[in-house]
Parts: sequence; C-alpha cells; structure tokens
Amino acid sequence: MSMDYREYILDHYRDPRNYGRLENPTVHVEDSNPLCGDQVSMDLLVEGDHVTAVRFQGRGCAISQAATSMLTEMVQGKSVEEVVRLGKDDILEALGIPISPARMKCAFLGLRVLHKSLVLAGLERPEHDDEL
Amino acid sequence: MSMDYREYILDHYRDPRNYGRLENPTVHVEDSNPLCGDQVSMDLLVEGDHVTAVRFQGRGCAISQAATSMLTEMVQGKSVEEVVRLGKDDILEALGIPISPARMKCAFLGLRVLHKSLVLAGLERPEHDDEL
Amino acid sequence: MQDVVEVHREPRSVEEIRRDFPILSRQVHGKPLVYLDSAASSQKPLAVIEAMNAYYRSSHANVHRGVYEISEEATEALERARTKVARFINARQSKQIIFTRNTTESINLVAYSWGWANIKAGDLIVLTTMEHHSNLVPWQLLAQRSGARLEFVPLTPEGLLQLDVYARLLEQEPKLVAFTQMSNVLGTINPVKEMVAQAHAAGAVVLVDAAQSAPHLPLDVQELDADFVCFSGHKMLGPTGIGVLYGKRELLEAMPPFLGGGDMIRSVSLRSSTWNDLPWKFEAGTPAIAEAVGLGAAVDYLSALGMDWVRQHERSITAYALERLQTVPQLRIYGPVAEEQRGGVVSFSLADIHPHDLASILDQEFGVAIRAGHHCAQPLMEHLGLVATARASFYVYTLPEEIDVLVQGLRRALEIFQV
Amino acid sequence: MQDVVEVHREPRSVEEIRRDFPILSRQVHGKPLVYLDSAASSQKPLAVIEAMNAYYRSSHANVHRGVYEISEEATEALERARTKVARFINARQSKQIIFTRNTTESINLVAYSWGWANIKAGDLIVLTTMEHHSNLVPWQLLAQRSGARLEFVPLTPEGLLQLDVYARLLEQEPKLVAFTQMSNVLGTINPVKEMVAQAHAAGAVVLVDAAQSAPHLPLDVQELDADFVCFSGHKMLGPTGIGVLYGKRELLEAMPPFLGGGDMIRSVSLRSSTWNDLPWKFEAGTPAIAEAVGLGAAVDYLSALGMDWVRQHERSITAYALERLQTVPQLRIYGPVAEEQRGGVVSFSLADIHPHDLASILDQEFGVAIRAGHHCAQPLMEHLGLVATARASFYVYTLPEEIDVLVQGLRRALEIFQV
Ligand SMILES: Cc1ncc(COP(=O)(O)O)c(C=O)c1O
Ligand SMILES: Cc1ncc(COP(=O)(O)O)c(C=O)c1O
Repeated sequence: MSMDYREYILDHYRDPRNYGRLENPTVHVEDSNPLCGDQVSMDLLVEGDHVTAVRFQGRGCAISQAATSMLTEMVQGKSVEEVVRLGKDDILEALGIPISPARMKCAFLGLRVLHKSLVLAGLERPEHDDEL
Repeated sequence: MSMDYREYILDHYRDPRNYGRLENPTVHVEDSNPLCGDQVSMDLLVEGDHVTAVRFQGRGCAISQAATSMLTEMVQGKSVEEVVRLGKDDILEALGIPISPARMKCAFLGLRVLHKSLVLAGLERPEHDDEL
Repeated sequence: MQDVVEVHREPRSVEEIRRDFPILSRQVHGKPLVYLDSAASSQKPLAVIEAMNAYYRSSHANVHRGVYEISEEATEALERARTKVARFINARQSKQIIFTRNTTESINLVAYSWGWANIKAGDLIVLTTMEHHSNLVPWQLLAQRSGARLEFVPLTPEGLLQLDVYARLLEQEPKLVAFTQMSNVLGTINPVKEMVAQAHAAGAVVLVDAAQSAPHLPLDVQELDADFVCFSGHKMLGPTGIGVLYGKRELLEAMPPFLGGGDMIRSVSLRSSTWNDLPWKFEAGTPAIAEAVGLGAAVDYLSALGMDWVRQHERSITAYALERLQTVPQLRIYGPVAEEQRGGVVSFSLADIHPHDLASILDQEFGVAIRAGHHCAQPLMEHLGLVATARASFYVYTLPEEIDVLVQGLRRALEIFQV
Repeated sequence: MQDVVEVHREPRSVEEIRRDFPILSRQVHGKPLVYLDSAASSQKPLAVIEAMNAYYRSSHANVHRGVYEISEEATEALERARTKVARFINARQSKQIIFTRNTTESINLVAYSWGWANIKAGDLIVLTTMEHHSNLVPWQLLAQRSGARLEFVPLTPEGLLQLDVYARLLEQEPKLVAFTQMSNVLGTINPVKEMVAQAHAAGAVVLVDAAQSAPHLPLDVQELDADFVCFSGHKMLGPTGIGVLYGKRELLEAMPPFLGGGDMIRSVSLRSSTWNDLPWKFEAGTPAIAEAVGLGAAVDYLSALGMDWVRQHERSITAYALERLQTVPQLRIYGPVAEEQRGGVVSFSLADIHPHDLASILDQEFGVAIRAGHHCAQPLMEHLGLVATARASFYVYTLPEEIDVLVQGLRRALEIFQV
C-alpha cells in the first residue's frame, strides 16, 4: 500500500478552503493530536437546523490539513442532521488514497474537532467510546 | 555441592551457646535478614581491651542460629583486636559444610550483628562497603 | 469469558503441556527439576518466549509516534496485547488496561494518583492482615503522608477473613478498601464479589490485588465490580517487567497523572502541560513493548487451556497434595481445609526444622524448588506466630508425581534432623 | 572504562556488526529496511535476544528470596547485570545502580523521592529549553505540588545552551539543576562536566538525562560527578522494560522510598515498616529480571565494540549525513554545525513538506524509517518556531549507503510535492 499524494490533496494543503475565523461563531473548538502535535481549530455558525458557516485554522501535515479543508466543504450549508452523520468513511473517501494506520489520526483530526464542536453546541451526544 | 547438616550444626541449633541477654552490656544490637526475616540480637560486654561476655538471642534457620552460636564461642574472652578481625572465612570454617549462595546471608547474619555492635561501641570503623 | 472456540478444545494432558515449557526438562543437582514455586513466579511456555523473540527479530521500534512500517507494527502489537488482556479479564474497554511493571507498581500508581487526590487526614483505609507487603506498604506510606487511618480485617484461626469485623469496619465509612483475592501464603480465596458489593454500599472505592488470582482463577472484572484490579505478567506464564492495572473508566479519567514524561501528555509548554487520553495518561515513557507482546501470548495460552480447566487442575493437585502431606509426621498445614476455599498454594511447617533448611534439603537432594520465608507477608506470619513457613505452589504443569517427590524429601529431612 | 581486553580487540566492520542484528535483513514495502530511528529506540543484537531467551529457558525464578538452585541462578544473573552496568558507566559501587522501567521512571523516582523530601515552596529548579518531556513534566508536577519555581536555560540560534544565562541562574542558588547530556532533537552535546561543577559550586544537586548519551558516548559518572544519571536500556541495544537510575550513595541512602511493596522492605508490621538496603530500597516488587539480563548482554556488546569506536563511527556517519543533506535543495538542518558538538542525530525540514508526509514517503517508497514530529520536546519546537521536524539518527549499524537512500528519498519527496 502506498499513500500517493495526489494533486488535489496538495492543492487543499497549500490552499485550504474555509480557512480563518468567524466573527460570532456558535462554537469554537481547538484540538491537537497528542502523538504528533498537529493542530486544528474550528468555528461553526449554526442557524436554525443548518450549519451556515464554518472556518478552520491549523498546523500540520498535508493529510490532516487537506482532510480538514475537505471536511469543511462537506459541512458548509448542510443540515445539522447531515453534519452529525459525517464519519471516518466520508473522510477516507474524500482523500481518495490509502492511509497507513499511523496516519489515520492525522486524517481524522478535523473530524474529531467537528464532533467535539457539535457536542459543545449541544447538537450531539458525547460518544465517549468513539475513538477519533 | 550439597549442604549436609552435620550433627554439630544441629547441636548448636537446638542447644545454642551463650544464649540470652546480659545485665549491663556495653552494647546491644539487633538485626534481621530482610530477605528471610531471620533475626539475631547480641549483647557484648567489653572490659578493657577484651570482650568479657557475649549473649545472643535469635529466630531463624539452623545455619543462621548455629553460625551465631559458634561465633559467640569465638568472641567470648577474646581481645577486641582479635574480635574485630573475625570475618566470613572464620564462619565458613566453623560451619565446615558447603553453603549455597542464597544461604550465605543466613551464615553471616550473626557476624553482621557483631560488627554493627563493634561499630556502635566505637571499637571499629564503619565499613560501608563491606556487604555482610 | 475466553474465546468460545478455545474453551471447547480437547483438553490437553499435563504431560503434553509440560513439553511447552523448556525449563521443565532441566536438571538441578543431578535431579529433574520439580518446580513448586509458581506462586512466586511461573515458568514460561515456548509460545511466550518465541513471541518476544519474533518481535525483536522483526518488528521492534518505538511506538505511537512512528510514521513508518515497523513502528506501526510495534504499536499494533502493543495495543493488540492490551485488547487481549482486556478480554481475558472481561474489561469493558481496552483503555481500562494500563501497563505497569508489576502488581506492586499498579497498587502504588493507585496509591499515589487516586490516593493523593482523594485521601485526607482522618480518612479510613481498610485492609486485611493477610495482605502481601505490596498491598500494605503503599497504603502505609499514603497514611503517613496524608494522616489517614489504617484498619485491618483479622483472620479466623483457619485463615479466613472475619467478615463480621469487615462489616463493622465498613460502618465507619472507609474511603478505600483494598484486599487480595487469594492469599499467597494460606491459599485462601476471599469472597470478593460480596465484599466489593458491601464496600460499595458503604461508599468505599475497592482495589483488588489479583496477583494470585488472575493466573489461576477465571476472572471477570465486570462481575466482581471492583474499581481497581492489579496483577503481574510473570506469575501468569508471561514475562518479567510487565504488570496490569485495570480501573473503572470514570475513576481513571478523573485521576491526576502519576509519572510525567513522554507519551502521557497532550501538549507541553515550559511551565504546564495537559494529559493524553486513557490509557496513555498513565504510561509515561517508552513502554515495555516486548513484554506486552509476551503477556498477550501468555493470556492466549491460558485462554486456550481455559481458565476453568486451570482451576480444576489446580484443585485436584491441591487436594492430592493436602492428602499426601498429611501422611508426613509432625507436618502442620496452614490455611483453610475446605478445598473450594483455597487455591494451589500450600504453606506448612515440619517439626522444628526451619523452612530455609527444609528448602535447602529439598533443593539439593531432590531437585525440588519450594519457597521458604515470610512470603512478603510478615503481618500474617506474626498472626500465625511464625517467622517463616515452607510453601509449595502449583500451576498448569504440576504433576501428582511431583508431590510424591516433595513428600519423599520431607521424610528425608526428618531423618537428617533426627526428628 | 571498558574491559581492557575488549577495547583492544580488532575493530569489526559495520557490515559484520549488521549481521548480529536480525531485523536489519528484513524488507519493508518490498525494500530493504533502512533504520534511521535509533534515537527513539535501537535495534537488538542476537546476543541480547539470546541472553533473555536462555534465561527463560533455563534459569527463570523469582529472585532474592529463593533458597533453591534456579532462584539462586536468577538472582546471580540479575546482580551480575547490575555490576556490568555499574562498570559500563564507571560507578563506584553496583548498589548505586537502580533498575527502573526507563529513563522516564528514573527521573520520576528522583522527583518523587528526593524531590518531595527536599524541594519546598519558593525553591528554584533550573532546566533547559531543550529537555525531553520526560525531563520536564516530572519537575512541572513537583513544582505545582510544592510551589517551587522553574527557570530555563535558553538556547543560542545554533542550538547550544546559553551558558552565561546558566551562570546567572546559578547565582539564584537553585536546589536542583536537571539537563540532558545530548539533545534528542538537535544532537547538541552539552558540556556536562563543567555545568555540573558550576552547579555544585552554587550548592545545587544535579540530575543528568543520559538517555541519548549513555548509548552513544563514553560515559564516566565519576568523572562527570553528577548526582543522578538516568538512561534507558532500549536505546542502547537492550530490551524494552528496563532503565537505570544511577545516584550518589549518600543521596540515595538519605532518600525516602518511592514505591512500596515486596523486596524493598527490611521489616513490615501492620502500621509501619523499615526499608531494605540499596539498591533494593528502590526496587519494589518483582524486578524486570530477564530485561536486566538483556541489558547486561547489551553493555557487554557495546564494551566489546568500545564506546570510543561507537562515538567515532557515529561522528563520521554524522559528518557524511550533514554533507550529503546539504546537497538537497530547500533542506534546512537544525542544531550545531561543529561536528564535535553533536551526536548522531540530525533534525531537518524540507521545503513546505510536513515531516509526517516526508516520513510516509520515505517509508513507503524507500523503506527508510525516520522519526517525524515534536520528538517529545514541544518547548524546543516552540523555540524553533516549528510544530515538527524530520529526524534521522544513527547507531553502530548505520552505513553511509543508507544515508544515500535517505537523500534519494528526499529528492523524490520534492518531486511529489512539486516543489
Ligand atoms: C533526551 C531523552 N530523555 C528522555 C527520554 C525518555 O526515554 P524513555 O522513553 O526510554 O523513558 C528520551 C527518549 O525518547 C530522550 O531522548
Ligand atoms: C498476593 C500478592 N500480591 C502482590 C504480589 C506482588 O507481585 P509483584 O512482585 O509481581 O509486584 C504478589 C507476589 O509476590 C502476591 O502474591
């Protein structure tokens, strides 16, 4: 298995979508991967039952930053119901390349931050046992 | 190598010499073997430059108790100079049977107490590095 | 509790099992080794030795932070071992399994981390007089530093806990109750499940020392409902250098870290840090990776035998030993008479022969390895009015013929000591 | 320092040495493994693997308290390993060698035992900004609990300690100074001997983190005169699960125990206990016996090579690596330029490629194992203005050809990232 860094991944890495902060986010969450130090923070604006705006900032590898950038595209403008359902498979599908076990934590860092945000906003139950 | 329990060892074990306490000892020291719990306490009476009386009490195996009993016979009435020089070889010679490595600590328990006593009585320098 | 597939296997004969243990074919003093000291440390089957061997030969690297193949393999191996141990004791989640060096460190971890955060001056800690030093000294140190009180459940003459006194001590609402599931001296198996329930009703947190039980009895931590359970790899066919602390999730989450350093942090700045998730919060520095792999192989081996079989085998060996030992004149056995109340451990004394002398004779003339001494349980020895006992203990590889050699040796010792 | 007999042996070729390490002949992703992560954990020679193997197959038993043959053999093996380690670092006595799990536990032992007894509110502890988390977090925990202050010796742009600041901090009369002998990120070798002397003149106790130096440099604790020296077996050809704390005798004697339990006591009653002699006072519970045997074999192996040879070999490999890496465009190397100021560790970054991505590419396309990340030194990363670096590190088995493969891989990464 070889992780090949496709052009679109490098593109998201070098030119991340929805990068930055929101003025009045519903929720702001930061997290890091304790094993490598990669960081992601995310702002969500929830209006009614939709996520109307999302921004992220981060430092880290191409995988973690591109995956988060892609994730924000999936979140933007979607219903809370849809966003809550976003999971690992969606990330892996978006990345579209094989991810080695050690890099899974990178791929899912943004997702972890997203779900922490949803929990904090009271839109999702904390799922203690889910290892993101 | 087999440690054979000769008759004289059993004799010292069952009928220890110089057993008991002194009324006014110059020094009283107790010690135990942390690894097996064997105990020996010793009273010495030093008059002038001679050890004029010695008594011991103890609980433990035939080797530790017989060796201590034999040791008190070597001490009794000897000059301090002679007593200070008593060492491991004297014990092993007195026991007269091969002692396995694990039992060395048993054989030398009484000797350890003797030298602690001499140090306490100011008759000997503490020899930190000697492992009795 | 074990894999269903494994439990239903054809039971193997003890002779066959013995072939898995290379050391059992060695000689000492010209006689075949008769190893009757498994309660101190068990021997290791080839499967355990080879698992570690293979790990070092093909997959060793530091874990968790490596992005390359062999580091991923090593991490996988470590975490798979954790999952195996979790399943072996039926823990809900593998993150409840913290790897330590041994039972002793597991207990100290709780005493330092949970203890410092929760035990205050005047608080009561309840122990028993049959505890191993490892489940006693850590609480003494904590009591001395915090000003907490220690009280002890005493024993009946037979060596059972006085459960009425236990109930009365619980009325004083202790913060912590800590006791062993099986005595390493008397063999007594304590009624842990009932004792835990009573302690919980009284509001106490419960730590169970499973050093002697995890290797020998089916162990289901959810059924026992204990808050902390501690045991050692080396007593259950596994390697030295690894032990286990199982804890309830909420307690472990709430506890401050014990050792600080690499791997247990989330982020570090010069003056403060935040902590990693369970179980790594409690595993500072490079873990005992190969040892975890070995322990994983050991629980696989035990699961394949089936812990019910293990218990059954030891019951019958113990029954045989009790019967045969009673034929030796002037031999006194300590501990419960009822077989179902004791594990595969028999302590005894013989005439006025000191246990050390007995052990030397058995070793040198018969190749028999027994333990002699206070067995790290001096307060229990005090209770028995002894300085030391002789102790024979059994495991999956013990044969009735080995008991016969022991008995022969004891008779010879009587001769030598002219009793 | 080493056995005279061994040092004068004919030096062996690196190719020959490599044959002693089974893992070095394995493939990853279809390519020969190029292992450049020895600073995280070294590989193990057959001599070490086989020593543990043989121990389990023929001499395993619990130590210290056994009166029978195999327990005597096991005790002997453990204590002989202690003597070997003592000789390896030129400790005056083997009782100054305390076996722990790893460097991290060694440092925590000092922080808990010596620290709790000696550090009071307002006391100053001096560290450096290049410390590994394991030599930082234990002191943060101690400072938080005791109210002590932490101050840090900063680095020059090149990655050397600012020794003028160190001297000024010493004027504040710290109680403790703790620093690494070699940075695991920058490779910087600190002038330990001078720093210890200055700290002693200021009345401080000194702990040296030798996790990176003990495996790679001739180490003479009497010459350095440090009060405590800590290192890990797994980084110096030895097994996981064992580390060392060396301490000066008077300090160790005066320190209260750390972990309580079996083996570390002299006598125990229900409410109080007295402690065993050194080193056992600090070794509670069943020790990592097989691991000590393995570590003994590891120091034998290193002594046979000669630590001067080891240092020399790594110097030349490092010089070669620095030279070759400089040919890669957009590659930036961190740490001292002068070769004699650095060990066999090179941290670098390449263009805007994150070290994790670099490590993945090197692993998957070239079989090269390097480390990527913060290397458990986040404050140092902060100082460098980075989240992570890539790091290649070398040992006795590293060949120049392996550096060539690394460089080839780095060029390929530039292509993939279209830099
Ligand atoms: C300088 C330094 N100190 C301490 C440590 C911690 O070593 P261990 O994980 O073996 O406890 C390391 C190893 O990563 C190190 O490089
Ligand atoms: C009941 C009991 N608790 C604790 C221990 C300590 O185990 P370890 O020495 O592996 O820490 C033992 C083993 O001797 C034991 O039998």
